[in-house]
Amino acid sequence: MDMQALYLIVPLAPLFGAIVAGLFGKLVGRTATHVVTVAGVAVSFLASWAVFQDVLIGNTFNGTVYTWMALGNLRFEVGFLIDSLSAMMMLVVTFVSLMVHIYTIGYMHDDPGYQRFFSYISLFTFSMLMLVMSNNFLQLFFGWEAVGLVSYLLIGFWYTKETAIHANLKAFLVNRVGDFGFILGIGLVLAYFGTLDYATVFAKAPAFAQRTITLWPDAPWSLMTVIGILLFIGAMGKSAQFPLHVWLPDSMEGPTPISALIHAATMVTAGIFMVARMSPLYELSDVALSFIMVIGAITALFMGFLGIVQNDIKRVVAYSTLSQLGYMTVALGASAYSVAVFHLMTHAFFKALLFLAAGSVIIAMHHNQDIRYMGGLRKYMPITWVTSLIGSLALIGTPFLSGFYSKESIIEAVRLSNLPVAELAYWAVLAGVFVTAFYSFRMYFLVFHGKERFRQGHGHGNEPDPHHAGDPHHGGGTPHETPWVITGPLLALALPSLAIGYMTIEPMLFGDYFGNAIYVADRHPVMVELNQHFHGAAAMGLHAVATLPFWLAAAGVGLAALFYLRFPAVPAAIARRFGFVYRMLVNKYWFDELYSWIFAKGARVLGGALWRRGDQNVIDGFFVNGTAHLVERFSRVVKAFQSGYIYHYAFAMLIGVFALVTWFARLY
Amino acid sequence: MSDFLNQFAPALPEIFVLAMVSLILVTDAALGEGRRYVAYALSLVTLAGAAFLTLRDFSGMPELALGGLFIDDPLSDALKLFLYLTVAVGLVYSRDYLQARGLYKGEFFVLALFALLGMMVMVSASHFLTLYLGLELLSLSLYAMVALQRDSSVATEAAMKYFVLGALASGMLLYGMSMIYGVTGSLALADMSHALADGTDLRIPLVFGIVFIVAGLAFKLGAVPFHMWVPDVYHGAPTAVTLFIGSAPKIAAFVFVVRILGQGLESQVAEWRDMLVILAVLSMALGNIAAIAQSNLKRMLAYSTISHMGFMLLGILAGSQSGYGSAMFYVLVYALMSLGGFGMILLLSRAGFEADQLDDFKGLNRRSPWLAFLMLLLMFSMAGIPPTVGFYAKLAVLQAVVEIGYVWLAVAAVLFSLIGAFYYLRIVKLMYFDAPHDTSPIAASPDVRVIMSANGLAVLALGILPQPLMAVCMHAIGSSF
Amino acid sequence: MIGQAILSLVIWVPILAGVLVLATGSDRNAGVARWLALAGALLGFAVAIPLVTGFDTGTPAMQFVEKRDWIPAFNVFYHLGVDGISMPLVLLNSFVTVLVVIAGWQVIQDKVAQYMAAFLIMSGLINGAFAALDGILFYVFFEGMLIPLYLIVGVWGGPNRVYAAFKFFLYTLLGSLLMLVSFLYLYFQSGGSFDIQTWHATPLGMTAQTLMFLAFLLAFGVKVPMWPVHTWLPDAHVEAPTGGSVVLAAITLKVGAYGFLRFILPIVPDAAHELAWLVITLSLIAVAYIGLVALVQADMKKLIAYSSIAHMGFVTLGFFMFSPLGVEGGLVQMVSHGFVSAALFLCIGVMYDRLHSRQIKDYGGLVNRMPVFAAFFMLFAMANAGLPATSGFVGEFMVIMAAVKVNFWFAFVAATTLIFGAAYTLWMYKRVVFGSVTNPHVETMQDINAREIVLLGVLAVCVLAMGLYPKPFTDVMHVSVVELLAHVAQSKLP
Amino acid sequence: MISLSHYLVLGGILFAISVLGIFLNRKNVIVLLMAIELMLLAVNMNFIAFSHFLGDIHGQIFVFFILTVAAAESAIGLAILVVLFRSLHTINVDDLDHLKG
Amino acid sequence: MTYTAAIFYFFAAILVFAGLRVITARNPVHAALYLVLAFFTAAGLWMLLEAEFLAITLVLVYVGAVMVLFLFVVMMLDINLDRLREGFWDYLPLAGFVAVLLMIEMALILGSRHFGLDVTGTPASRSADYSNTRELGRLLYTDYVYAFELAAVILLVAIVAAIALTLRRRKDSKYINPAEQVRVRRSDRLRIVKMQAEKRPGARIQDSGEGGA
Repeated sequence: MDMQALYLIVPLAPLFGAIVAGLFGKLVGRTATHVVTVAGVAVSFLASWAVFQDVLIGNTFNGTVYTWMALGNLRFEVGFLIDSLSAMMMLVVTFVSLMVHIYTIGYMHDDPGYQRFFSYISLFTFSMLMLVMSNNFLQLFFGWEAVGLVSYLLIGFWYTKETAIHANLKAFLVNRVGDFGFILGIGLVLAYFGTLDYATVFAKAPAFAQRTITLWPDAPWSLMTVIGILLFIGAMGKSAQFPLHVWLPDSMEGPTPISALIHAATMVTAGIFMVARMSPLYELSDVALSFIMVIGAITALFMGFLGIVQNDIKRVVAYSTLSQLGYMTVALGASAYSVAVFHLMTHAFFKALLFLAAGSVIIAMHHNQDIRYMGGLRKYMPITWVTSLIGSLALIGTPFLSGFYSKESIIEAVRLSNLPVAELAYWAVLAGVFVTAFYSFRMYFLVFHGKERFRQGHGHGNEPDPHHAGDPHHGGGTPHETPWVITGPLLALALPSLAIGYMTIEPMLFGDYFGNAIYVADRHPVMVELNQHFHGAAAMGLHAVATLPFWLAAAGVGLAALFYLRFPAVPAAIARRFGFVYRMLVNKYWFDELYSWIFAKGARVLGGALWRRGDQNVIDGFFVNGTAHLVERFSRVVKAFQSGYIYHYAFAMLIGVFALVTWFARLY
Repeated sequence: MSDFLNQFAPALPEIFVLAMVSLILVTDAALGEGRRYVAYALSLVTLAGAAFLTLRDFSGMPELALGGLFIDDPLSDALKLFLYLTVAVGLVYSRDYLQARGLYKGEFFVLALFALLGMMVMVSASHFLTLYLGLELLSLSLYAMVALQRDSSVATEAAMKYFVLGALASGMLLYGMSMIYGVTGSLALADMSHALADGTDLRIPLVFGIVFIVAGLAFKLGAVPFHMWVPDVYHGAPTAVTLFIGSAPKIAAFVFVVRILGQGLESQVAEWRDMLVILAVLSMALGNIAAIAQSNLKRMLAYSTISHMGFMLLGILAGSQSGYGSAMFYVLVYALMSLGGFGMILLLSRAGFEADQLDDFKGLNRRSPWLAFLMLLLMFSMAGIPPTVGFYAKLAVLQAVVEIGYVWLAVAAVLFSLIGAFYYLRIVKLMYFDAPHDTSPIAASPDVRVIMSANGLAVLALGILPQPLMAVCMHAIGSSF
Repeated sequence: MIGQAILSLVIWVPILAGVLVLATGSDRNAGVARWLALAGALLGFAVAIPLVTGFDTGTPAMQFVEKRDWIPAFNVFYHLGVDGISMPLVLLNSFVTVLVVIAGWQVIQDKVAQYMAAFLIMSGLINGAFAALDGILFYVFFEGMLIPLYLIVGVWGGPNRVYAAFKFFLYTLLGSLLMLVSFLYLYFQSGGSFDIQTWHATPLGMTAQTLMFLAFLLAFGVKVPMWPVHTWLPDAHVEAPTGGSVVLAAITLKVGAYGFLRFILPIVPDAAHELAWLVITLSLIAVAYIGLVALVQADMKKLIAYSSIAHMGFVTLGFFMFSPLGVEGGLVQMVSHGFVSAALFLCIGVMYDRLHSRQIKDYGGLVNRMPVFAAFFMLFAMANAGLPATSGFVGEFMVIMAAVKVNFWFAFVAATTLIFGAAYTLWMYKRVVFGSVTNPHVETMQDINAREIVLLGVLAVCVLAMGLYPKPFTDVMHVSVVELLAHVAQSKLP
Repeated sequence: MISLSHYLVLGGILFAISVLGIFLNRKNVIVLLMAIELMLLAVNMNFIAFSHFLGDIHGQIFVFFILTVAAAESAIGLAILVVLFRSLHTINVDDLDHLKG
Repeated sequence: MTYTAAIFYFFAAILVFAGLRVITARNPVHAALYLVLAFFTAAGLWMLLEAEFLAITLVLVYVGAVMVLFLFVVMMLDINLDRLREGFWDYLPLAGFVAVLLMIEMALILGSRHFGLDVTGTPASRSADYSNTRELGRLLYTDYVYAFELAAVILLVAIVAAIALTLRRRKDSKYINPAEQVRVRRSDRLRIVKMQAEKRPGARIQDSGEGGA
């Protein structure tokens, strides 16, 4: 089969599914809808697999599908760049998407928006594939915004829920702030390189390394730094990096499958992917890399803290996602792009797993998401329990599990980085390991172990979703294991969560898998040094017990067990003792309040002031109506002059003559 | 003897009109009440006959006749034809109105035709004397016409004001003429122009005289500050008379100004141009501004006339052939619009009811969409919005002004016309946006409706194809100067 | 024969159709008037199609040229022609007219013939303005369109229609009258010609250029509208009937922007370069300031009206970047805004027809009752927010790209529209469409009918087609724009 | 010796007096008519003076016609005055103020 | 000072005085009489200017006809003199100021700088057989015949207008127009009106016939 046709099939198959489901969903019915969409994604996955195999034997592709727009020599095209990086991403995206599609059949079974949901997630898959397969900035931006759109639609999927439609607006707008920087970055690329094609830009980039631009007088900036930071602002929005992270926790208002697919596994990693893709540019600016590293470190540590105090099962996972994205970002800053992508991949599997498992729990709990009202589910939901445990262990970096390899590599890479901010970041990510272990197992213990609290206090937690309330399918007091369409994907994701790290760390990080797809400058020898310490995956796993992160993670798990299995009263006491810190964490450092106060309210106040003062008072009131009133006033004055008396009229004539004589006879 | 009579040949239309007026005077007196339509019909016959005579002897070249008092040139012939047309349309519009008010009398038609005769004399005048006599013939007839509605106190008040101020203006004009006579030693325009061609050492007395002449002319045009009679007379006079005053005499006034300033004093253009600039600016400003505050349509149209005359002066002050041509175009278009505007008031008026308040036009679109549409055309034309002919009138005069480099004047003119657009729009607003005040059916004779339709549509048709009228004006001016 | 008179047909067919519709008279014949109007509009669109099929994208010269004597006394010609800049606009106008006629099908029950005729006549006049190559001819069309629009706003408008109609009329008249003076000045400078292409070649001194630039700027700036002469637009939009708003936003604003390309840039290029900062500043104010103002609007139409101002700010900004990317971006934005704003006003019209309110607070949870409508509305809202793959993105993207090249901060301010545009559009969408139904009247609302689906569907196809494949549009424009910019780059100082 | 300017200044004074009269007279319309006659007299004075000093008789012809017209004018003026008096019962200038604004 | 100068100043002084009195006299009759005086003196001045015919015409036409007409009207209207002249002095300062300024300007313009004897010279005296009247007459009936006819028309207008304006049929007279009597028709006399039976009795039938009274 012709490879280019295959490339086309990868994104178009889900698109076809999306169109069928979206436009004709009501017509063809539920079953047909999920058959078509699942088939579409399955085809896409298989095609991606074929492409992956093709890439493994060294074939790459960089070509145009069609010319979107052309202005003389300036061409904007839609095209594909197929190399190891995009092939890997395609595989991850289609695999996770396929799992989520299948899972959705069960999870959304009774939702009236069933077809719509399938349409959205298939559309998302298409968009994400367009993003990763892009060979130019324009298409990247297309995909970038398209996934944002679908994310918006899906967060607000339950559109009658006030919190959901608030969250989706927030998500879109915060993402737009990122896109604001992103498009300016793209603009600078176009302005200086004259093209948006990756290959051309990367080829020209070194020539611009020393180029500066003047943003304000007397302060030249390195062009690459500016471009790098602007593009990264886009990544900050999409990958929810501090301080544009606020949307991600709220996005949990959407149905769980999309939390897994979009807000954990794929879309949020678009930023990471993008920076990795742009490595030839970022390598030219240490300032941009430092910036990335600092942002990543802050996100990794501080978002992790927030996970500790959350009681909503999905939000805990969400903060964990934030924190893990921070890890990836730190790795990018350390020029360990391949490590970041590696973590991206492993994270995609175990985080999707955790989310889907959480969804399974939520179904069993009749859509109560509050972990304080769970506990002891282990015996009711064995598959969910086991897979969750695997996911959690992978997340905290248990040796030999997938998360271990990627996270360990990140920590090492940061340690080895020679950027001035690396030391700070190192301590942050190290501390993050402990925090991650603590909140992960806090949740794990609260959900699957301990007392069965689900029979009490129903309704205190998250409000039950109206679509599912009173659903007979979930009736009954005792939780039970979810159907195979849900557990199936859990199992399917548990396997890679266990083994994918072990299997791929060598080719991905130290082999030549990425080849030319990722470029690391010689100035940043992190990967080289990392390679020197690497003696095979097994050795690395065994060596783990001798490293600090392992013990930190173990301590986290231990402390969680102590607090939540042994002495359940202690956490509350601590919360009381450190009231301020607790409130700070519960209120997420007050970022939402700050933003809503400064930006949302500020913009409205400013807008209102401009409108009332500027438009209504000054422009309309003073200039427009003022002129009209002035004319009217004049009119009345003139009217008064027309007194009706002949002698006034005669006098006017006389004055007229007199004035004309005086003026024109020029007697003076 | 035959030579003596032959010299009257160019004035045949005038003689015909005079003879017919005498005939009407006699027949009307003989027939008495109940047969007034005879006077009406004879008046229209007179106009048709005069038009025939004028057309028959349409001249190609300017020719002086009657001892140099009379000039027969394309300008005069063309304008006479327009005068006949204007007067005829005016009479048709007025008929029902006059009947309803007991003014449908022979005197009205006689005076109207005398006024027409005066205008014809002015149009064909080549001498201060004929200009003056024509003017007085016109003015005296008009004074009497305004006062003709004897039981109306406002009409007589208007007549008195008109008379006193008119006489004052005549005095000023004559004073100016005397000064020009003193400086040039001649009363014939051609001699005057000749005498002034090489300049004069009596510049200051000349300018002095020109000021008085301009003042007198400005009065006839209704230019600020010699305008104050206009609103009162337009308002006070019976609407039929207002229509008469507001249309044809403006054409005569135009030719009056052009003959004196453009033919007699053409070499002094530098002297009088700036005077006209001042008058024009003041007229456009005051006319448009004052019109806004009016609630009486006749009064509003009076102020609008003032501003229109200001615009027309723009063409004249250019002092070029194209300028005069554009001013002529303007004044003809103005006469057309003014006929329509006042005609509409006449058409909507009934016995005992004057439709001269702005509110009387409320909801006209519901009462009669066609009439409302015609009025809309007229109003937009007055405002100078294409594709109505009023736009080309403004365009022509502005072009003349820009041609002599007075761009600022053109800018001022357009700003004032913007103010003017407001009150024209207000009429459209009343007709289209508001609900009717008075829902009584509109009783208008079919012939009046047809003429009114022709009048309104002419505004549009000439707006789409202005060339014929424009060509007439350019030709008339071009071959007469 | 007909082939040589396409532009005349494009102008006169709608006008004559309008006159015919008017002749049907009273509302007793409303049905006849409607069908006649539809036929006229469709015929008008049909005769415009040869403009596309017969268009040669390879030449910047005027095509389909017609030139006849009109007013020889002033050397004015009936001179028509289109190039890549004006042709898409003619087509857009003819297209939108069809939509407007359909949109007014049921809503307008009072004076139907007059309503339909007003739109048809206006359509012809606007086509004339785009196709005119003679200054006076252009002016006649340019001003003439005010009359029907004035009536549309005033007769079929909302409660404050009189104020809005006057404001709109006088505002626009102010600008165009000054432009007229400039035309006259050009007439003499060019040795007695009103030919626009002759004016393009007429040398002018700097002072004259500057003054004329300001006059033109006022004339076209009011129409665009640019800050601070924009305040007529929200009023006119709010008060106008749906069709009026559609035509106002989709077409008449474009006439103003078109003027920038046909008059300002080529006639006074030196002043345009010299004073580009002014236009750029005003455009950026339009984008940012108006974006914020739009945010606080409680009336949907007003919100979209303000958003139109912000979007048109992109158009003028693009023009003054003096690069093909910027100018074509502006043009693309014009066409796109034609689709998007028309669609949004139609959407608001759909809601207004059902609830008779334009206040955002009166709605909420519309999606529960009108899912199909909500989907369309979403698409157009996203297009308004400049989402890629919709037409709204293309122009904004091109202009931002062009702006970065000129000055980073221009692009910086311009790009705020990404945030503001999304904020005001989606916030409105959220409050209107999402949520649960709180207003009992919303409960009774019916989803859109077949007529409305066709209307919105056609626009949706346009919006998506242009977003996914804008190349045909830019191909049409490119040569003309390049020629224009080459012309503008040369100084006209004597 | 009496020069042309003597006559012209005299004419000017008469003219000014008549204008002043029109302006000053608030009460009696008849006096306005008389002032107008006075003004025409001033004009005639000018014409005749010029005619004399120019040695050109045409000026006198003009005066002849002015006199004729003035007579007709006063006739009409007085007729209007009579009508006015009949309808308003006053010839007070101040009372002629119904039309204004 | 030559005797012509003396005569000039004499007449001029009286003329100015009479002119002032015309506009200031309390009684319109006095004003009219002062106007007569002004005409007389003006006629005298015109004699000095060798315009004999016009001087005589002025006296005959103006004093003899026009002023008499004025006096007739003044008498006829029977105006209450007490109310006249109020407010005269209120306006004098402003009006006087402007008038004086205008006069000064006129004097400057019309003064000897432009029209003095050294500029115009003394007109050549006419031969003894020169007749001003004959010369005027000759011109009037040849070159100015058109104007002459027009003047006649103007007088006709004045007649027509004056009659149209002032002729009134007395409303209280018992005069019956015989022509109308002859022309009268049955329908003018009697009008049969169909009306509803239930209408209020005594409802008046509107009569619109003019001669039916």
